[in-house]
This record gives sequence, C-alpha cells and structure tokens, in this order.
Amino acid sequence: MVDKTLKTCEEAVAGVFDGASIMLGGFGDPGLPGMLLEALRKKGLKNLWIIHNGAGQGDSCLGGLMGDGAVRKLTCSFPSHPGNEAFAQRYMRGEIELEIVPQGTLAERIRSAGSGLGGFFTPTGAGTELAKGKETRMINGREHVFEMPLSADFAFVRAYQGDRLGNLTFRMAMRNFNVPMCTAGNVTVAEVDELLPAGQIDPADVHVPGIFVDHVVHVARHPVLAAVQKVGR
Amino acid sequence: MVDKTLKTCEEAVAGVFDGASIMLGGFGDPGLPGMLLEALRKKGLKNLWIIHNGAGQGDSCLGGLMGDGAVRKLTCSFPSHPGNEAFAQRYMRGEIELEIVPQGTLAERIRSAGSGLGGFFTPTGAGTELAKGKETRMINGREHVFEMPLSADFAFVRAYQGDRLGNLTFRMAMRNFNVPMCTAGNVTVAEVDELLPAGQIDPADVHVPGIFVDHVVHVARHPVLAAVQKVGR
Amino acid sequence: MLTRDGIAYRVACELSEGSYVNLGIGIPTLVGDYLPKGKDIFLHSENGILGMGPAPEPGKEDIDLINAGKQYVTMLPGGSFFDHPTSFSMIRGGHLSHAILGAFEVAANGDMANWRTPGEKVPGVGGAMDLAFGVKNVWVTMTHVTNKGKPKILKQCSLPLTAPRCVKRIYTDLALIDVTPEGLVLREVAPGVDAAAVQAKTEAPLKIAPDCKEMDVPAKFVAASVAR
Amino acid sequence: MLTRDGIAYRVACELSEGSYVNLGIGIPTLVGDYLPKGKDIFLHSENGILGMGPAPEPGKEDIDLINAGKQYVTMLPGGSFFDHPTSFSMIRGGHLSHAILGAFEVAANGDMANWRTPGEKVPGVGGAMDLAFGVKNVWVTMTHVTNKGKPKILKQCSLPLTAPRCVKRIYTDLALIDVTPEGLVLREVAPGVDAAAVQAKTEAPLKIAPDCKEMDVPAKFVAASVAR
Repeated sequence: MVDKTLKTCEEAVAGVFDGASIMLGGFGDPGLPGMLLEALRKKGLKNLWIIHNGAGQGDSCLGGLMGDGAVRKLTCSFPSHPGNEAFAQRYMRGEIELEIVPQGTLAERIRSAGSGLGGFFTPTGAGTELAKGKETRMINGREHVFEMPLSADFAFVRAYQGDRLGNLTFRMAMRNFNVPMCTAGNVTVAEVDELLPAGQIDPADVHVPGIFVDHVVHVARHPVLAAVQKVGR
Repeated sequence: MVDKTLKTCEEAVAGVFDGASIMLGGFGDPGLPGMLLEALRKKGLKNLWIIHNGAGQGDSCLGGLMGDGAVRKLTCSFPSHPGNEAFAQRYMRGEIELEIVPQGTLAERIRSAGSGLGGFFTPTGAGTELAKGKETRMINGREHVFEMPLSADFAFVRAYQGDRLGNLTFRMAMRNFNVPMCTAGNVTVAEVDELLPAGQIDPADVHVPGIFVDHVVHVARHPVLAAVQKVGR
Repeated sequence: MLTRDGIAYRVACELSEGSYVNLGIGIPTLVGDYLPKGKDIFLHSENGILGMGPAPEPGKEDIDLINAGKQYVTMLPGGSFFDHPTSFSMIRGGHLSHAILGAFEVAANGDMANWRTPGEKVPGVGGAMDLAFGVKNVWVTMTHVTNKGKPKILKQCSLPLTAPRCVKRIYTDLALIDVTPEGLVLREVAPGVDAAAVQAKTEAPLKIAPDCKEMDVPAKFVAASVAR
Repeated sequence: MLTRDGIAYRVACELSEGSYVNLGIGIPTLVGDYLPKGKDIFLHSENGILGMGPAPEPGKEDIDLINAGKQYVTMLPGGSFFDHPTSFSMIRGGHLSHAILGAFEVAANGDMANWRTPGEKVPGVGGAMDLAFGVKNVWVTMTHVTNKGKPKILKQCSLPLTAPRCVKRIYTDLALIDVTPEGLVLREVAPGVDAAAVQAKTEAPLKIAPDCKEMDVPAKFVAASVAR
C-alpha cells in the first residue's frame, strides 16, 4: 500500500541540505507551509535558495528563516511588503542575492519546469529593466522575452485536504503558486488541514493529483497563519 | 445583468464565416460539441480550418463536416482512427491540408495562445520527422523544439454544467482539450448538459471560469454521442 | 478637484456591464466601493479569484480569502477560484477588460512607471508588469502631481518603466485624460478646475477635446482646490 | 514463446508498488489485466485520468469515462480527473514512472518507431511522442518479429522515429531485453526458447546477461513455438 503520509514536519524536511533550492507555496498567508518552515528553521541550514512570491514577514515562517541567516538567494516577485525587515536588512548588507521576476512569469517558469518544457516567450517585461540581458524576439508583431523553466530540490506547500496517495485540495485562495510548485519540486511535501482516506476526495475535486506529491503531513496550521491578521499583513 | 446563454446552437454559430479557424473540443465522444457541429454543418461553409485531436468519425459531427467538404485544413494529433473515411478520402485526394502535432504539444500550443504567451520549447519531437523545419535549441543539455501558440476564431466545447456567466464544469474525462480551448478561441461557445443559476456552481468547482466563455447553449447531447459506443469508436 | 474617493467614483462610473476588472492597491481598490449597482462587473485578483465582493464585516473574515493586496475579501455568486498560472493566463491573455492601477509617472505615449520608487530599499514588481502588458484597457488613477507639486504626467518617464505604451486613460484629482495616438487628450476637468490649470500641472502637452466638460460627480467627492 | 497475454503478464510482474503507468494500445492494454494484486499501481491516460480500474461490466459503461484508446474504463478510489495540459505535464515532466508501448521497430541504441507504418493512408502520432520523450522508463512490448518473420529489433530503425534513444527495456514473446549504454542485453528467454534462437530473430547483436534465465510464467501464458 502506498502511504505518502509522514507523522511530523521534522521527518518531511530531514533530507533538506545546505545550499538546497526550495519552493515555498502560498501568497500571503493562504497556502503558506508555516509548519514545514519552522521545522526547516530548526535544522540550522545555510545558503538556501528560496523561491516564493515574497520575502517573508515578521519573525516566524519565512521571515524567521531570513532572520536566521539561512538564505543565500531569493527568487520572488514582491519582496517589498511591510514587515520584510529580516530580509531587507540582509539584502541591503549584500548578504542575500535577489532575483525579481514578474509574478505571472514566476508562476509560468515554475509550471514550465514541472511540465517538462524548456521555457517560453512572454510579452511581460519586454523593454523594461527586468528584461535586461535576456533574449528577446518579435513574435506575431510583438516583442517577447525568453524565460527559462524554474525547478527546485524541494517544494513545500500548505493544502486543505490530502490523502495517503498525495492527492490535494485547496480552500479558496490557497491554490495560488501551490499547484505549479507541486509539479516542480524534486521532492514535494504538503502539510494539510485534513487527512482523508484514499477515495474520499472526488476525482473531479482533486486540485493536485497525487503523482506530483511525495509526502503529506497532517498538522494544525502555524498559529500565526491560523489567525485573522491586521489588514495588509 | 450579464447573460451569456443563447437559446439555440444555430444562434451560437451564426457568426462563423467561410475560412474561419475553429477549435473543436473533446477527445473521443466526451466533451465533443456535437450539436454545435450539426448547426455548423447546416450553414454550408467552406475552407474551414479545424483544430481538434482527431479527424472525426462516421457521418455525423466532425465526420459529417468532413464529408460535406467544408474543411480545408486540419490541425490534429491523431487523424488515423478507424471510421475516419470522410477525412481520409479527401486527404488522399489532396483536398485537405493536414498538420500533425504531438498531442501534448497541441494542447500546450493552445494553452500558450490562450495565456498570452509567444510559444515554448518542448523536447517532444526533437530529432524526428515532426521537427523538420522547426527551430531547435539545446536547453539544459537536451534538444528542444520551438512551438508557436495556436489560437482560433472560434472554440466550441461540450461541458457538463454551465451558468449565465459562462462558468463551466466537466464530468470525468470531458475536460481534455476543452479547458485550454476555451481560453484560445476569439469567440468561445459551450453547449451544456445542465444550465444552473449563477452561484450554484461552487467557486472551487469551476473548471473554466466564465471570463473565458462567450456563449452557453443548454441542449441535449447529440444522440450519437449520448449512447454507449462499440469499443474503439 | 476630486477627493481620492472621487477619483475612484469617476472610474467606477465608466465600467460597463460585463467588465472583468483588476484593481491595484491604493485608489484603485476604492473603485470597488463605487461600482454601479445592478450591473455584473467581475473583480479579479492575481492570487486566483474572479468575482470578489465587498470587504467582509469585522469578525467575518475568512483566513483563506484575501486579495492580492492581502486584504480580506468576500465572494459574489458566480465567482471562481483558480491557481496562479490560470490567473495570469487571464491577465496576459487579454481576457481582462480593465486594469485600474496606481502610477508614479505616465508619459504622453502611454509609458507607465509604477514599480520602482526613488529611495526604495527593496524593489518589487508583483503582478504590475503582467497587468500593464496584458490587459486590454490599462487605466491609471493617481493624484495629478506629487506631494511636492511636481507633475506626474510627463513627456517622458524618468523612473524605470513598468510597461511601454500601455496606458489608455488617466484619472486624476484634476482631470480625465485619454492617451491617444495623437497624444494626450483632456476629456474632463474636475469641478472648480479649468483646462489651463490642468495643463499647468501637466508636463506633457494636452489637447483639449472639443467636448471637454466638467466632471459630473456628487458634491461629496469634490475637495477644495489646494494650492500645491 | 509467450502468448500476447504472457507478454503482458511478464511486464505486469515488474511493476512495483507506487508505479505511475501509461499503457498504450494493444498488448500494453492487456497489462492492466495482470497487475499484481494488493499493490497500488496507478494507471494514467492521456485524456486526463489517473487511477483507472478495470473495464466496466457490460451495461455499466459511463459515456464520459474512456481511456486514450477510446475504451470505457472505471476509476479506483483515489483517482483524479484533469485537463490535457495537466495530463501532458505529467508525461513530459517525467512524473510517470513507466510508459508501456507497442512498437514496430526498436534499435540497439533505444531508438523507437511506433507511429508511422509502411502503407498507411493517414499518419497520426497521438500522444506517442510525448510519452516516448517524457516518461522515465519506456518499455516496449511487441512480438519479436513481424507477421512475415522479419526482426523488429534492429541495428537501426528504418521507419520514422517516435523518439531517439528512449527505450529502456523490450518485452517480446521470445525474450526480455534491456537497452543499456553497452548495447542490448538478453536478460530472460521465454520458456522453450534459447538464447541462440532469440539472437537468430534479432538483427542487432545481443549480449547474454551472466544471469540470463528462462522466464517464470504460468503455463497458460506459454504458446507452442511457431516456426516463422
């Protein structure tokens, strides 16, 4: 019997190594794998390459990992959110490399990798600072920028329901980057609100088929992420 | 109030013109827009460019359109199925241009167009007859073929549920090409099994958001497609 | 001149039935408060939502339902949830009818700068470029001049561009200006403001539309003109 | 030698728990009938299905549930439905562990031809190339020789390739052969067949594995060796 469940987040992050590339799902709080992040922090790793929409906030979850000095490089679309001090301070000191990618391009690069493609042309960014040094091409009369696929050693996401086969569902705005990231991590781990017996999720309701998921951990949400936040967090 | 419903398939195909490019959803019978196809046949159009997985079977639906001599070009992955005589005869007489595209590449080209992208590199087909004349490139140590986006004047699909806002759901294997085709037709029409009041489809259950759909027609399935077929149809 | 809410109100009046609209942060978000009643207008958010409704009442927030500005939102009947790739397929693929965005600078040819600020600590683009490049009608809402009184509508942008030639229309506290192939066209002036005053605060030259008129907005949206 | 079902049985024995498998048309489809009991093995179909079960009983077919061969199928608990782009993300992205495919020709270096036939009226590729290029383990099942007795395992393919260097293993009615960087390695021979007989019907040279043995299959899967 296939059983992709693990008992703890600690087990799920056991294989993460210094210098690993890690996709972190979520956009704002929904879908952010807070408990996997806290387990990761306990390992005291260095030189991580984090791929995420933002740069973390406050002193827990990704903000905590940033504050720990565990991150060497960040690939993201929007690291400029209030509360990003842990990242901002180290970035300004030149301790973290920053790769800014337009949000749609970031999502598509991840999907491209997970889909076994070799990259794509997008109009987004053509003629701007973010296209500098990139190949461009006129396609159907419009300038496009070539963007490469983006994969990672690990992908961590938070889902709503999961089962032992790795099938996942997401509530409301939890899907965001989590769906493509599940396809693009060499090892993909989902922490879930509910663990259901295989077959309880209707085949039509599966948002991420189990083939894309390696491990499922049933654990309550990170307390910071489980609470209603002040507006704009 | 937005109301994308139309009473008849005849209204839905009223704008189709000689020489139009038309995406037809479905893979086998599930998701094939049989009633829209029959309405289309009644118009007696010429020089259509059909984009579909196959070449049609028998003498109804796409097979009928082929037999009518309405088709100038077919872009598809597998026109070789038994029952394709209407297409095969005209193809062998040189009356229909055939563009064979690997099935995954066909789906991705359609998605690429609907997503506003300018094409992509795929390993599929590199070094084969189907890559002849196409740009190739080594990416991450592997040869890739460049494939262009594929859009159409019209996209016709069969869905399970629909509402006046154009939201669609599909039963089981009905999703297939229908999801990307809905994004890539300049005018997209869905014939549906059930027409529901707006709000009856849970936001998490929508397979194609209404933004991609122009018209919805509530009509019983084409009788040939509503019946269990002999194996291998 | 208009209040911030007045700018949002004026924009909202122009949104017709069946519009698919992405609202940026700041004044654009306020547009949601003034959408014409009884019309189906669909609000989109980058993080995978179509069909958002108003903000929830305090205490009714759902932690899994936020917009791209990280504000709690609600859903209207007929909405949908989807993932980031699909959300940006809508944006880049030209499926949205309108993006209402804030900006630091707009140039006469429609160039827009709204992502990098002078003196910023950390740059960040988010979905701004995808919206600016992908959406059919990019409308900018902003105050006509900076806090220091400098024009934001320029002959040429000085800040790094978000996208070239993307803006179709500009709504400010002073005016409604169309970006056309022939240059900027002043279509409406705010109550208490005349065309000369608008031009005085605009670096790029304005053509005055033959039917240029004063905006029709309720008095509550009109602020005393402040000398800047 | 093995029957067609025997070839399918031998393949099925090699599928381990947790395999994600796409079965082509013909002998590969028969593999589904011999999957090891009690193991979770997930069958994938190009048209957006993961977790297929056996064929439905007559009268229990669902018209919306077919596989890529247009046969009615059923679902096992824990399956899922998805669209074509996602289905081919699984295929091209290397997420499937096995593609079991029929072939007309396989070359010593793993080149495979299974889409164009001599004398075909209409060519068609379907998902064959995506599978051959994308799946980690491409296993070919076929009769060892053509109806006319000609070898199908060749020094070089004569038909247009589906994909170069894609085949990892070949299962025929006569043998189990691995494609390795050092060439073809004969791992098993069918009951009643010896290595020399296999080589005689194989154009490409075979290395005989040190532990080459006779296949362990039930007698019902063994056919009388027919001289061809």
